[in-house]
Amino acid sequence: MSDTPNTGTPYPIVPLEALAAASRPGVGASLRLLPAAARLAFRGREAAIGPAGAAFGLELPRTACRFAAAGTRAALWLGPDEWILLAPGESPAPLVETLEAALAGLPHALVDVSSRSVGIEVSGPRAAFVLNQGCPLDLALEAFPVGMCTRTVFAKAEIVLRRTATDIFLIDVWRSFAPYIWQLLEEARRGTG
Amino acid sequence: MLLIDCPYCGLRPEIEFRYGGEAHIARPADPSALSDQEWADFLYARTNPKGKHAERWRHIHGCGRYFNAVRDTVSDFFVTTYRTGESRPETEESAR
Amino acid sequence: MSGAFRTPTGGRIDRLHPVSFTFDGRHYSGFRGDTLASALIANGVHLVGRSFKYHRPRGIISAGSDEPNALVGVGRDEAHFTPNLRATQVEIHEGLKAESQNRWPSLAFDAGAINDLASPLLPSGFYYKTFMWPAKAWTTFYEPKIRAMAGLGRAPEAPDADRYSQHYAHCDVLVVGAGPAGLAAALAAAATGARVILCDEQAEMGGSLLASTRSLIDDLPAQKWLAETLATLAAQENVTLLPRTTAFGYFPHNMIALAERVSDHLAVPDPELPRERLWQVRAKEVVLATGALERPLVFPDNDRPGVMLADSARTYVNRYGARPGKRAVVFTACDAGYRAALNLAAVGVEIAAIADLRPSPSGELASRALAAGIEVRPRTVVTGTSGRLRVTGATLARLGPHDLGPAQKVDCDLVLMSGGFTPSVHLFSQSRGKLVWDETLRCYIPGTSVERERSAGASRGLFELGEALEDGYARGAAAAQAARGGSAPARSFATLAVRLGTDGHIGATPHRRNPAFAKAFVDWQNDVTAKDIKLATREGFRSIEHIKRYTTTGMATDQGKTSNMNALGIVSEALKTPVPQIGLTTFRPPFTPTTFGIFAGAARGELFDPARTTPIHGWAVENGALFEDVGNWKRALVFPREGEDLHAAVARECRAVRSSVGLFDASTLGKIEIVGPDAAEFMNRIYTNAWAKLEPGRLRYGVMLREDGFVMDDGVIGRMAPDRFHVTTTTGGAPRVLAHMEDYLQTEWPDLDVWLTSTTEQWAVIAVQGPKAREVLAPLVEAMDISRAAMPHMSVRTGRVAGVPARVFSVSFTGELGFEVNVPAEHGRAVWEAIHASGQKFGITPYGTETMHVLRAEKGYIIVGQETDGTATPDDVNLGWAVGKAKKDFVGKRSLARASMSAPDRKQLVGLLTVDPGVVLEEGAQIVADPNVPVPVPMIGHVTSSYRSAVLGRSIALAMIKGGRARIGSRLFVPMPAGVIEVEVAEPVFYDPKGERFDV
Amino acid sequence: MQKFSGFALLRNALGGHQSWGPQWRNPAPKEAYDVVIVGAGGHGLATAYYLAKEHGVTNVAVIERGWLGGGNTGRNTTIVRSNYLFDESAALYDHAVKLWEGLSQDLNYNVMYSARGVLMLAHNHHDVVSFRRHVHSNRLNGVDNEWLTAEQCKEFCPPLNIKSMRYPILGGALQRRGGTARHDAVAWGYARAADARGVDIIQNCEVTGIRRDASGAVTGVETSRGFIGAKKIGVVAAGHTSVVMNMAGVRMPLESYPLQALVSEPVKPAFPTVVMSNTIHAYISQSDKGEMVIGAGTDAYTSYSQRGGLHITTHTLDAICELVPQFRRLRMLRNWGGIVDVTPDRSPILAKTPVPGLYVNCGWGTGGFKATPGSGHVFAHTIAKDEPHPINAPFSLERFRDGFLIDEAAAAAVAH
Repeated sequence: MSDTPNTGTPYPIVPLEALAAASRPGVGASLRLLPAAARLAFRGREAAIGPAGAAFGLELPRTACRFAAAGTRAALWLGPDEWILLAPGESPAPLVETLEAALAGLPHALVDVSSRSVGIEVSGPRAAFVLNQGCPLDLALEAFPVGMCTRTVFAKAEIVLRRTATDIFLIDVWRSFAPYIWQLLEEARRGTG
Repeated sequence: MLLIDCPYCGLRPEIEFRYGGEAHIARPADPSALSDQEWADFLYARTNPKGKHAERWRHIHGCGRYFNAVRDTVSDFFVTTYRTGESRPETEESAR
Repeated sequence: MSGAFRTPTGGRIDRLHPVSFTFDGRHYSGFRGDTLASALIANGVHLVGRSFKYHRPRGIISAGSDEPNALVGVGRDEAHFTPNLRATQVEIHEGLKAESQNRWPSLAFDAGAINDLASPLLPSGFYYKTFMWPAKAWTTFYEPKIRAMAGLGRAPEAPDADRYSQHYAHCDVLVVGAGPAGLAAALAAAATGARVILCDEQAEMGGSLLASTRSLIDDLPAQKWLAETLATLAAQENVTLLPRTTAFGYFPHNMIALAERVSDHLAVPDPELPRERLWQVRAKEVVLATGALERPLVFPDNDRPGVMLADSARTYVNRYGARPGKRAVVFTACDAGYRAALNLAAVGVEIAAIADLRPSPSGELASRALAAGIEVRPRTVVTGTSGRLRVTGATLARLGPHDLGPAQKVDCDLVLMSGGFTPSVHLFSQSRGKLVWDETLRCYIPGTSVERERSAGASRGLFELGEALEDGYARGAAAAQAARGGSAPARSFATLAVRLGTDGHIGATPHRRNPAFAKAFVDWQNDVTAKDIKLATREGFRSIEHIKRYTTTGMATDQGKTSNMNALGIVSEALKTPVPQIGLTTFRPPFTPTTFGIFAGAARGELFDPARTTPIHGWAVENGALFEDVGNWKRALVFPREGEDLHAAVARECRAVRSSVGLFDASTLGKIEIVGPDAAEFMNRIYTNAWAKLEPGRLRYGVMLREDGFVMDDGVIGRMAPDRFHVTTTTGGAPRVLAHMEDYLQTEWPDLDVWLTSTTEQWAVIAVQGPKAREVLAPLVEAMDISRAAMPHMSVRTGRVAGVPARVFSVSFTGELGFEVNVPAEHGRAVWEAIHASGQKFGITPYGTETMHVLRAEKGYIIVGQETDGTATPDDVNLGWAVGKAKKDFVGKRSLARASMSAPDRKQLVGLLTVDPGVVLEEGAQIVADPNVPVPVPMIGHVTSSYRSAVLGRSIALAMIKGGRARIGSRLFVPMPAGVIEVEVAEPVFYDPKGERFDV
Repeated sequence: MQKFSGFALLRNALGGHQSWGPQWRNPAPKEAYDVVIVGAGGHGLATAYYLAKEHGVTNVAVIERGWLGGGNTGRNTTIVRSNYLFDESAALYDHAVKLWEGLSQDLNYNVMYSARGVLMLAHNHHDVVSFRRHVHSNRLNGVDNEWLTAEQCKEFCPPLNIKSMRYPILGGALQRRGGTARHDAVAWGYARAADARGVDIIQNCEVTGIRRDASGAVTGVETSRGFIGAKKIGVVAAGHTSVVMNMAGVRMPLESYPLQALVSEPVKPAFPTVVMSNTIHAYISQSDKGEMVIGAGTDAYTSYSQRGGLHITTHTLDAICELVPQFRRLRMLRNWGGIVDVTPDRSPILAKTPVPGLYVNCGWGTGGFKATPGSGHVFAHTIAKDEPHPINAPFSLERFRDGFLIDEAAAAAVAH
């Protein structure tokens, strides 16, 4: 062992749940940890796209950076052959089974990534302002309308961002980055009432 | 921070992208058929032009796709962007 | 009363709110709305600083961000102290503490002023010509002395206590500058519905209108019009007004950086507010309405406190109600000098004389000056000033056809100068727009734009109020039109304002002094005089960039705002070359100095970089783990027990794994799911090994190369199904490996039906390692058979562990029987705890990365990035067996065929055993064959890994040694500063070389 | 050449410095030269100087597109060090350091070489092992470099924050002979000394072509001021090397990237040494004038624009603010960009080329300034003798074909 052991950052890491529990609603913007969801990464050739949507229960959006929703489920366009199929509160296994059955023989890839990320809601009249302290995209309603979703960055982490209402944004972030994102959002919220 | 026109997602800020070096340097179909010098040229020789440069970018923090662009390396303005697999467009006039 | 020089009425200061502050420990009073400079002037204080080189006494020259002299340190304590702030921009608040700089022991008596006496020895570039003997004296003597004299303010000694924030913003039209042109541009753009941001560096928006006394716009007094306009703009939702906000940088593709000063002007700032905020604005169109800067005149001793720019003096009187003196001499080359004289006279400042460079001043202002009884002397120059800490007089002389007339001294405590106005083209130039020389205006103005930008008003030479408003409105409308369509309503501005004309002067003015000795300052702060610039031209420096660097003119903290044009004028005369042929120095960001903290924003301390943790992190914290940073992950290094040092803890953990069972959090391993009909073909091309024949349910160790043939990453890969691989990578390599794979897949082999998904964070990975591993795991397993018969070493099964869906790998990085249990991340901790409970009867021991390193080293397993360094081939690190010789091609294969890649003296991985088993080698130590040769000693290798092995009872090491495999059994040497260590080269596998322990 | 000295300064002071003559001439190009050097940066001027001084080759022109010293020589952060890992690199850079140590006297121009030490910080285990590997290798190569603990780093450079940061400092490698020099003075000193030995320095003269005879050998350069004959041509064009070499039909293993640097406003002495941290991407020193001189990283894309993105600066300054948190309130005064030519192994090329009479000195990436004297010295040898000096023999073009890379970057992950 090195005689100068690297014991790393002196800062204790506060778990996400503790951060979320300590967060107070604000006039300008509030943060909320979203409950668990099934998330499937779907990739495929043209032939697989229709059947995948049919099996999931909603047509996969073909317009770039848009999501489609039906009931609680949503399909997020992330790339020209890439979607995240999102089913809050559901277990991934039956979903995988259904989809794989529908996609048998069609060139595709379906990977369960339910546990890979966590969801954070940023809501309130200043939500876009708060998000713009780390996200470089234009979040004006005309540039980032309700129904839009995309991978992007927030400070030094990657996120998937979508807008479900004028004042509500949802972030999907890989779980190990979530405390960092949360703390930056809290910092960004300061002074917004 | 450049503003880059992803062929799939539209204009997005540079920090969502990863630069991929000179475009249209195809990996030889049979590398073993190449001489050492030919292989070294494939690996290392670059046009590095002062002017219009065909180059690869990946929208890594976006749609994840690689695509190609022609950019003027003097002004840093893009002339055009196009999808991987498409050939380099004719670009005489500089666009904004 | 806030000072003897305060006017009884007028100005925009709030006379109901007195503010007290200190300067160099002395208490003064001003009003809300004052800058530090205006408040000091109202108190009769002009001496505020010392110059950089000669330490000459210096006063306030300007009223804005171009100020070169009045630099102060401000801050209530060290954690809030900022040096080098311009007094002309510091807004006073109750309790403000300011101090002067670059003086010792005091501002009035500065020992450094000796430099002024020695100045004949200190011309431009003197330091290049001397201080060379004796050679060592530069570092030990001269340089420390020079450094002590240089610098301006002092750096704060305590870490900054303030916060900074950053904001990305987008708009249709960004208008920089809220003077008449900028306001009009914003009005026009806003009227189209465009999203508009209007920023201005001053505390109040309005620019020149703030000092206006007589102008009318649309029949309203200018200041009333201003108030109404600002109210109109503020009421519009599509308009963002940002006062105290400097546009400091114009970056490619219309990204403009703004620095907003949010709370420094407040006596008791809200702790929720940042000190400053960085705005990174991406604008569809930009209107630069940045105005113009008044040019000083270059005449001898033009630097005494009390010498001031004329229009700035007018600003002090009109805007701040502060009289800069009692009796003024005005030296002017344009009508602005008259306007200032009239404004000053109106508040009781006696105008001793106006010396006008021009032969026959005419026009409205000159007439009004004459009518007011002011003595106007045409064709007259100021040839010097007198006074020590404050100007006491000026010498005037009339310009004859060939020479100067006799000098006449005029008593005064104020000398105003005006050489005309220079458009502020900094941002335009930063945007890479080309400047063009306007022979009529005798200044550079914006030519063709490169970015989607247009200049308006004074910044492009339209100095008159009416012109600026009309131009601003037209440009704002055009910008909005270009950004999003839609047109602004037609509008014109009826103005009644005095016309200043376009006269001015560039360069030095004539005088009678010996030009070799007179100090006529061009760059006040850096003490560059006209003679310095001429010296540079004599010494052969012709490029303006060379002259700038040699003399340092324009390199002070005002970045040439006051000096550049006059320097050009002097060079032009010296080289007998017209100004436009000399060229300009490059305008570089930032427009004004910009706080480091604003660039860092929230990225400080724990938020400097993400600190990634695994699902099991909390358990490790609760159980006393020490952590190490690996990339941006935090990994448990070791779990020391009470009273145990690190070595003891590692030894205990190692023994536990070898003798019973250990538990390790491997969640940080990179994971990629490779799925699709062509998955195996893709694997074949990316990895050196062959994959087609790997059966589902089996694992294989894989090595990948860069195209240049060097080892890039490795990992164990499971085939989950014919079309599905579960790939693992090194912790640090995960993003790089995925990007490498995507690169080849998307751009070289887009025809392959296969897709890549990162699953690093999907799975928590719990390694159960040791002879009792199977017994620990078995009771927890459902829906899979992990018995020895059903699940041999290097296989993978899916089922449930502790009730949770799991992928279990029978794999070992320790040399013992082992399993790696992959479970969905949110269940990681619960499964870990279940395994930990199940293992209690075997004394299951959690272990950290250090133990993992020792155990793998005992087995000779490499860590990519530790044994390899980007210059190792598979064969170098004994992985030649993993290269599919029969494969026609894979990434990196061709490079391996180069002669150099199989050269006999390549470094190869071997083991090292110190002859003294108690000695542990230092990682990174160099290895030699003969330690007794003089420097340079030929080195044949280095130690890559080195540990104490508890199980072997001795130290072990891995090393890369030239021709190492052939040296096994021989003795080599590790020369350390404290002595030479003798080592024996060994096989790199120290423990269980036959590999009999995997399947116990 | 008028001799520079304290006495000369004093004597001239009496006359108001009226009798100083030009430091170099401004000659019109002759029809032909024995050697034409393309590029009047530090390396090119040094090459010309040593050609004249060491090899008696004085019929030399250095031609420059803009003004001498106006490229990377005048844009870098002036760091000098030689603690490189590989024998080849250590030999090359230490050759330079030895020349730095007497350069002011040799050139009769104070280049202000200041051996204030270069401290490279380690923030993780990998850094520690890598830097120790450097330290041991350097020691055995006779190059000074020593390992400091974190506390010793703090003692050597008291303003450093070593603990309360995301990536605390675990130690550092210190080269005491490393330091800084005044970049402009290096260019001007070499220019003046070369000029004094008869070298023509021709500014505002852009090379537009390289002429070759039937045998393929070079015969001269086409320029914006006409054809200039040359028996030998040395291309020392830094970021523009690919462009110039392309004129001779040689495709180079180079890419040109923007590299940014910045300075703070000047302050009184507050930072005693040069500190580099590759892990968090920052380096900083304080100039004689008092400015904090800070290096930023390269932008991601190739460019000749001599500027870069704000996000690069932002990233550099967040690191600086962590390393020295009391500097957070200092202010950036000036930010600029240069063009650095980068080779695949991050080591330079100092070599003959496949074209007879054509020699190239390039690929210094982000670290060329420190090598200036050594580079010029061995490159002059290469041109004069038509064969490399033993020190630069490994830095050939052929190494890319044969795979004998000198991969300092891969080996150490250390910025140059």
